[in-house]
Amino acid sequence: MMKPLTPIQPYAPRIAAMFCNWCTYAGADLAGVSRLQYPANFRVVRVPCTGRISAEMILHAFKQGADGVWVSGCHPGSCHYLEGNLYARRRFALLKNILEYAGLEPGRLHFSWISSSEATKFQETAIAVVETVRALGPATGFLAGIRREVA
Amino acid sequence: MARKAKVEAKAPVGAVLVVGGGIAGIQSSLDLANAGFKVWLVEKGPGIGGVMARLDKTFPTNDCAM
Amino acid sequence: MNERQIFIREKAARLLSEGRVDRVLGYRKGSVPLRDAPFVARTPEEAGELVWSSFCLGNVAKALIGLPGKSAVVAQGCVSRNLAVLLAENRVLRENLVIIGVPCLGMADPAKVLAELGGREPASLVETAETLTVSGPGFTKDLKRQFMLRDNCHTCRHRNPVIHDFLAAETGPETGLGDIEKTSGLWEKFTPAERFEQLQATYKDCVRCYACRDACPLCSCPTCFVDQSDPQWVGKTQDFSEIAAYHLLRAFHCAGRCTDCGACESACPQTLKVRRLTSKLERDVRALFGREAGMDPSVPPPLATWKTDDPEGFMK
Amino acid sequence: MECGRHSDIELLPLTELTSVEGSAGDFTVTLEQKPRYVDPALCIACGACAEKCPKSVKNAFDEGFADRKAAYILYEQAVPLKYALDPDHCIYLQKGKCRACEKICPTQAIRFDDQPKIIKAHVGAILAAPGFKPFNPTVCEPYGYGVIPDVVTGMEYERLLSSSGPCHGHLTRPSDKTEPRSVAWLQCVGSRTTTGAGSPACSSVCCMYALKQAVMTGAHTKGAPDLSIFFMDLRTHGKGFEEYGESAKAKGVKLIRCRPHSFLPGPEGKGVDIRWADETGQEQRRTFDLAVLSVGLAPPRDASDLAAKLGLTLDERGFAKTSGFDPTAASKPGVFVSGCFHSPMDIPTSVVMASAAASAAAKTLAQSRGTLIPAKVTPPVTDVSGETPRVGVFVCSCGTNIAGVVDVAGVVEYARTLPYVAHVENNLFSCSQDTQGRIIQAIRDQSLNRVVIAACTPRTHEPLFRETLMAAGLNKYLVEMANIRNQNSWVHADEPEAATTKAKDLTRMAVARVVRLKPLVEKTLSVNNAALVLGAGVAGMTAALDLADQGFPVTLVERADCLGGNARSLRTTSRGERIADFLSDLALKVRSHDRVTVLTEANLTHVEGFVGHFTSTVRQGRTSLKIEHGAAILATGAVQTRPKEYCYGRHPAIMTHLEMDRALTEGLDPHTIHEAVFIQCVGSREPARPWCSRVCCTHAVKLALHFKEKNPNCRVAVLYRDMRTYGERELLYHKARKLGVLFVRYELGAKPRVSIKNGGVRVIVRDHVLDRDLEFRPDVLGLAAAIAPPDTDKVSRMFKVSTDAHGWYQEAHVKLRPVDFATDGVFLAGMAHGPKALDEALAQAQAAAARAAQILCQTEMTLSGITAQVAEAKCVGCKMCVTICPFKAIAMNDKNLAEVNEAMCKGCGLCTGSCRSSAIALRGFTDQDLMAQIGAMFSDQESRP
Repeated sequence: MMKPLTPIQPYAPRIAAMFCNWCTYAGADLAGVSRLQYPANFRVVRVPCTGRISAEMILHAFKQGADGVWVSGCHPGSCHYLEGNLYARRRFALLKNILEYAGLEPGRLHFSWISSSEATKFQETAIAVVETVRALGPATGFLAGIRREVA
Repeated sequence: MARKAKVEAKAPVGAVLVVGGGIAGIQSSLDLANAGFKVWLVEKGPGIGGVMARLDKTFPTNDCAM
Repeated sequence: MNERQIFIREKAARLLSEGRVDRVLGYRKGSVPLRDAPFVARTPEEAGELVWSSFCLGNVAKALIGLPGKSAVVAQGCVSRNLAVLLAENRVLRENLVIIGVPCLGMADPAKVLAELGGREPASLVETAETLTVSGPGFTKDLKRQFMLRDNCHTCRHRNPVIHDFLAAETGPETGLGDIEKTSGLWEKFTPAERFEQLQATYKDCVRCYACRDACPLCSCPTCFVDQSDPQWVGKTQDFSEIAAYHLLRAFHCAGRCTDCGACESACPQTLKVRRLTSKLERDVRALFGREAGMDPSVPPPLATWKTDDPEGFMK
Repeated sequence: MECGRHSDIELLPLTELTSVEGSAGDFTVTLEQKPRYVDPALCIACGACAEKCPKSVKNAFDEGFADRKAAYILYEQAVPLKYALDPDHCIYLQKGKCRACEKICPTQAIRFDDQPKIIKAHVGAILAAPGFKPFNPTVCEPYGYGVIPDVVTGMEYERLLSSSGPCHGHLTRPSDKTEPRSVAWLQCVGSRTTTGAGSPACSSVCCMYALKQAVMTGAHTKGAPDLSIFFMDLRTHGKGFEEYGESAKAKGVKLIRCRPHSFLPGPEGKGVDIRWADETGQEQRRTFDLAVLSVGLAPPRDASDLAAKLGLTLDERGFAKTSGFDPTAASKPGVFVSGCFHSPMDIPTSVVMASAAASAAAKTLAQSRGTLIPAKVTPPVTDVSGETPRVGVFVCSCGTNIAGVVDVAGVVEYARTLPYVAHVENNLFSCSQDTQGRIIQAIRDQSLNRVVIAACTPRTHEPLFRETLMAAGLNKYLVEMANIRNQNSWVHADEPEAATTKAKDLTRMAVARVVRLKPLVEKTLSVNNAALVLGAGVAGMTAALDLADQGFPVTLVERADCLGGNARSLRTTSRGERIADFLSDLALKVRSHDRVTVLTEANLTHVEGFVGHFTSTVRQGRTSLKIEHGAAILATGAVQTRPKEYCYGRHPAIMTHLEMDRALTEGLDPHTIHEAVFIQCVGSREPARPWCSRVCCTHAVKLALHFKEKNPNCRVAVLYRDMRTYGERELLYHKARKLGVLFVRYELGAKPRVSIKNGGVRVIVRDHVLDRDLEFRPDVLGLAAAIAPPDTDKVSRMFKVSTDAHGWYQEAHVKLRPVDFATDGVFLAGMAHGPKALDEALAQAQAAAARAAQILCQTEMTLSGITAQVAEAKCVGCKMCVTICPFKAIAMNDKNLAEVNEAMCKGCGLCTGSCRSSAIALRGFTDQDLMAQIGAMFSDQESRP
């Protein structure tokens, strides 16, 4: 098991997380029940299925000031809606490629499959996501514009 | 005569006892409750779920057993 | 070249006179040399105005959307694939469509030709499969077609129509000579920061006129995402993040549907290389899902289907 | 699991049946509930008691690999999610000292004086599903279980692999906690054995679980570990199993056909040294890091006890005695069995049997349906749609669960500053009964029209708060939860400041979202209570009869001119029961039932509508009939293929199993047969038909036995690839071998050769044990012709249901919804789903009836408010959503634009996520709702440290 982080850090990344209700959101709940500690740097939006998540939503999060985005849902074959995550997998594969092609650092956008029973995987992934984004520092790229400049 | 007796027979009790809270017991209970019967689901242990809750993944889809 | 034009005119005139179609969508001579424009022929007489040249600009498939009755369309490889996409997406019905297929030799980029002329005004043009002969007051210049092609035509992979009812000429070589794998992933060798610089350099002069969208045969939403107000996906400012968001989302909306026809790039008044993002996505769709847009109207688009073994190396 | 919340299920954990009186239709049962020592009404499952409890106990749930406390829950997602004290280990209950849990419990839920409760209940039927006990391999000395640390059972290995198990998903072996690089599985431990302990029958499930474990091990461990399975016959006879086995092989799982003779400790007591003789008799040995014993399933511990209380007869092996024609009925009327109490079975079969038992029980109680179920009343709802949002925020302390980490007062103060917030309060326990009252009061007093609960997870508590809103007269969808416990205070215990900031952020996001939420209407649909059953084979007839007996009118549509389907060619079941008698009895019951309309020589031509409201058109001769029905069961059967190989069709002695059955019925005399040969897997388990046809091994053995028993001098040989006489069918195989039936295995690459010489049949097969050709000149040659799906294309299109790549009907979920289609209101049964034996088809038909009855028994159905909705003005009609919708709930309307059928929509939002023109919105999860929530995530810089 990975050790939880020490709280004092120079920079606290802000990460938008979008989890499907049936798998990863439940896995995150289970991590809670199991008291598995991880950094407090992301905020979760619960959606019925990763298939509900559009490219627009992910871009929106970056534009609003997210330093990172983490999308997670059910493993292939266990979608509550049979195949939603399989459509999402195609969509996300292309989206991640094109955003990174345009200059988004590879560590800013994360996708994972975490089932409702994978509390440990949830914790490990949470730590990995936060640490990867933290290492990259605040997002300054193409979508980070508006809000930061105004603020 | 026989027929008459049948008509007058007491209607059965619209409830079912299910013994065992594994996947089979749970499925029967849900099916019966959803079909309009009162169900008593009895399980020896402190919670239901049986063996399936302990399996890692299930084939052939490898989806999580929960 | 001429052979194609003769066929198109004859076929169009016949289709119209026999009442088999209500109109023929093609091109006619432009008011400016080297810029032939989309044209709708409604009578057999008007069919005589139809032309075929390497300077037919704009994608006529776009004009088909929403038209009542039956239409014939002059379609080279890319346009035929756009028609297949429109058929797959239920925008056009096959029974209302007659396709006059044109095996394409690659379309020329007027800017490249003009650059060769060094300021001289072109007046007429004679084409062969290899050469473009441009003449003007006091000059005649032979230009090698291969070097005058539009970027997308240079790397074209399907010059011959994919679906057609008639064929205006014998089919020719299927591909342009350019290496699409290289040109569609130009920035891949760069670091993220350098890629972002490239993105800025490519799109910073965008004036958000949406000419690229308007020219695109795929874009026909009643309310485009840039015009949505609740929620507002893309702001109206000239902030680069909004420009980038517009181009990224436009490209993403074309993912799996874009045939790299180049209409967007030809339409850009700022001569931006707006295909940078769309052609990269086109290549990714090919690499990841083994699909090319518009090859078969009976198959659902790549993002409306899936395979068990789709790539997932990017997922944790 | 929805069971825990179902209002009509009285869930009694820690309870055993003590006695039963009365008879079918009116039993009085006495139940004894053991003390839990925790008041479930007060326990909030915070886990403080377990944390404090000083007593560690080996956790049986984790097969003893990990510890739990004496105060415990079964597992983290247990239902009910309430702690219990283990009286055998609790220090206070044992020694009278400690009471640590009592002191720490924030809700004072600990009850050391809890007493056993006696409960009496009146029921009309009893279902017994006590489960199974895995075979204990300690008695199998050669395998070193209990002696060699790195020898574990299959059940233990499940826990080692499990992400929620003792290794947290990182597989390690018991001896030294290192990741094993090589794992061996040994099959048939405690099964298929006639010596010593264990059962002579096959346990049906172990081959698949070993394969699955091997594949999962490959996925869990780094590199390419050495994964070997020692087996006798690979029994992958279930739907999709053969293909799974092939893919396992492709992934590098090695299959070694033999039974190792000894397991010895590896070097330094780590790992296992396995020795075996390979197929050619060569002695082999190899050291594996870990060995897994694929233990069989034995009758449950208390089966005999339970049977005695219920008055049931058990079979010789301790399973409940049942019949092949009524598989769930126990020996006593009114008592039904399912799951592994019937026989060893896998999950989908258990689920099927469970539903079948439910149908069988429901049949006997049909006239009392609904008599003990309280009518549901919904309070009136105030229309708030035009009002300015007035949000009430309720911040839960959850005792100290939240307040111990998060500055709850700070969150409360912060919430007051948020737009539209009209009321904020802090609750000790937001979920407690009295808080519900306070929330209702606040909604009324403050005219609140939106509610945010900042507490635990919506996954467990959203239903509760929705009910609270309903009770207050608010639309139940106007509540949003901020998860500041499970996903905050519990996981950031060491970062109180960060956790407080996060709680504020989550509350702000919830408020931003809730003000955008609109009241959602739950529409109701009336339901037609009639059913349509397609196909009048055994499955179709059984399903029709079950539904009719449950009180629903049924139309049974059959293409042929008579009832019975494939079963008309079959002689006996695997248990030797005569099928013809059963079949004619079944057909008579169907034909004479006054609620069943039988249409033979009839074809389905058109289907319209959806769950609750189908209109099907059936053409019978020249007339077309329109049938209105609320549900449909598709039981269109399968076909036996005509072999193209082995000279089939060129000699009268060469026949398929069905033809041989018919020949025997029509007078073929076994005494005239001197030599009989059977060739298995004719057209199955090959690239063209990769599935196993499941029934042919048993069928061949049955026929072989018939010849051998009638004429002991007859030479009988079965040429096979793997003998798949699963379950108790193994006993037939055993008997056949004992009587001298010759079993010769062949490889796919060296199939038997059949020729016709001088008017006789000649079969040559390579015996690779003896390494020479064997020759037969049989008087009859039985071919196990593959079973293939019928042409299901048209029917599946009409009902908008799916078929798999081979054309078999595709169930909604392979494990958990084995007789449902993904399309609501349509169910499947019988061989159209995949090859299966008669009793299995029958059980599946009963299960389908049970599932269909749940729709048909309703007068109206309530639909979820969370459904998709098309804004026509924005729709381009590109059909993306139509193609992508997994439930086929979207179709093009007459304007050529998308239209959602709310009755079929499940609210996944795939359409919304994929619509380029934002024309299709998912109510409750609209772009506006989610954008507001995402926007609010970053909208407040000051709240950050």
